[in-house]
Amino acid sequence: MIRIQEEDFSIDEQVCLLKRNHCGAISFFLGTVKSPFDGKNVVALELEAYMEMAEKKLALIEEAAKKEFKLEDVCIIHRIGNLLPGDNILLVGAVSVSRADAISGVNYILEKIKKDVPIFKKEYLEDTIFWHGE
Amino acid sequence: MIRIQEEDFSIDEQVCLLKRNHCGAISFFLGTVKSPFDGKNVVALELEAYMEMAEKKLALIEEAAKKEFKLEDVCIIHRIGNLLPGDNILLVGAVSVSRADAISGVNYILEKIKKDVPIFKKEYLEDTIFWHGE
Amino acid sequence: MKKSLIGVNMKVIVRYFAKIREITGRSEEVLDISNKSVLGDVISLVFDKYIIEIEGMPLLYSVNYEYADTDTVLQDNDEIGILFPASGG
Amino acid sequence: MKKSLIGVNMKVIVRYFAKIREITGRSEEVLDISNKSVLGDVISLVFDKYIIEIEGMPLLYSVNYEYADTDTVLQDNDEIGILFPASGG
Repeated sequence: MIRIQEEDFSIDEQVCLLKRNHCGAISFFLGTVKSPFDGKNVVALELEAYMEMAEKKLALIEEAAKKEFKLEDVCIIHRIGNLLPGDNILLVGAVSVSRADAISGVNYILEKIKKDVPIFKKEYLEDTIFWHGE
Repeated sequence: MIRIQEEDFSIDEQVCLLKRNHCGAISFFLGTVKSPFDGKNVVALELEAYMEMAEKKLALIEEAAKKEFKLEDVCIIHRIGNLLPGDNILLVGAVSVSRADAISGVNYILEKIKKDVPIFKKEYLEDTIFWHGE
Repeated sequence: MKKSLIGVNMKVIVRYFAKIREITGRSEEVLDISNKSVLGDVISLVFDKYIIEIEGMPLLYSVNYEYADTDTVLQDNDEIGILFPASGG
Repeated sequence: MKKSLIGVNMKVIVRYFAKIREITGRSEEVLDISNKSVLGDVISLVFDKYIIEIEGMPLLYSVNYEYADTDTVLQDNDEIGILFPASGG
């Protein structure tokens, strides 16, 4: 399951969707808006996606992760829009019969998202504003 | 935060407790009751703890994990009592400034729990009943 | 090597993101280009049009939702993205 | 080496878990032992008392909430656990 959305999400709800009786292991990673950034207070974080490409890339990552590891299901939710410090940004979850696969699967997905998925962050710090990568 | 309890738990609640604005990364692992086990349907799983020793061991593991990795906070909830397939057994969460530390911290805690914490499982399968390790 | 754009006979859509969207003041536009164009031609066209200071900007490009090199040969109706490096997660 | 338990003058509490709790039919009991006893002596006493078939059972022991070897010297009021290997998580 892949979603790029403005709305927040509930992890408990995602757990319900991921759970499989024949699997004993669910691994999760939750990324949140961090403040301070480079020693400066964060006022807000703006996230922008190249939606069609990001969804395509996430689908490929999900497919590759399922092939690489024994994952029964995967959940990737990436928020866009204007967020505040502490807000949820990203949830990656994977369910597997094996703990090692679930954990490795989430790591793999996180690495790929960082590298491949066209989502861009604009940092509003107390005294400066910039895009990551600028 | 360490708890050994019969009651179920909400991951969203634990996320609220773990979140720190200066940390961007929360890693989680959720263990659930798996069925089938060794090819046989699981009717129930009974979990018994040597409570005082298990709590002491978990406290040591939490402390060691915080020393080994840069973890701002840790959450370990282990359920005991009678559980059904799909029920939550164990939640381990760690929050950190760094994604790698949060993930490694959770892995470390899981390994230590498996090895050191006196919690015992009795498997009620469709045609046989046994304690793990028996 | 910048090619001439004489002989316009196909269209591409160019989409702008992040800082580039702010500089161009638009999210997307349709450009008319020669049927012998490569991605680099369109990039040059855009940069000339908006006088974008690319110096030091680690831009990436996509064609039809795949990252692409500037020598990628374009087809009619291709969708081009001018992107910053991914910073999600 | 099994020592004599003659000269009873201290007490230990023994706690039983999992399969062992089911075999002994109790969660815990207080045993009177000699002040020269080691953990192995108490284990032997318990096994004799309940005729526990230890063959093949990978038992572990604890003294005061720490895993302990059978040659651990006991003190008055020590709490002993007879455990299965941890299977939590």
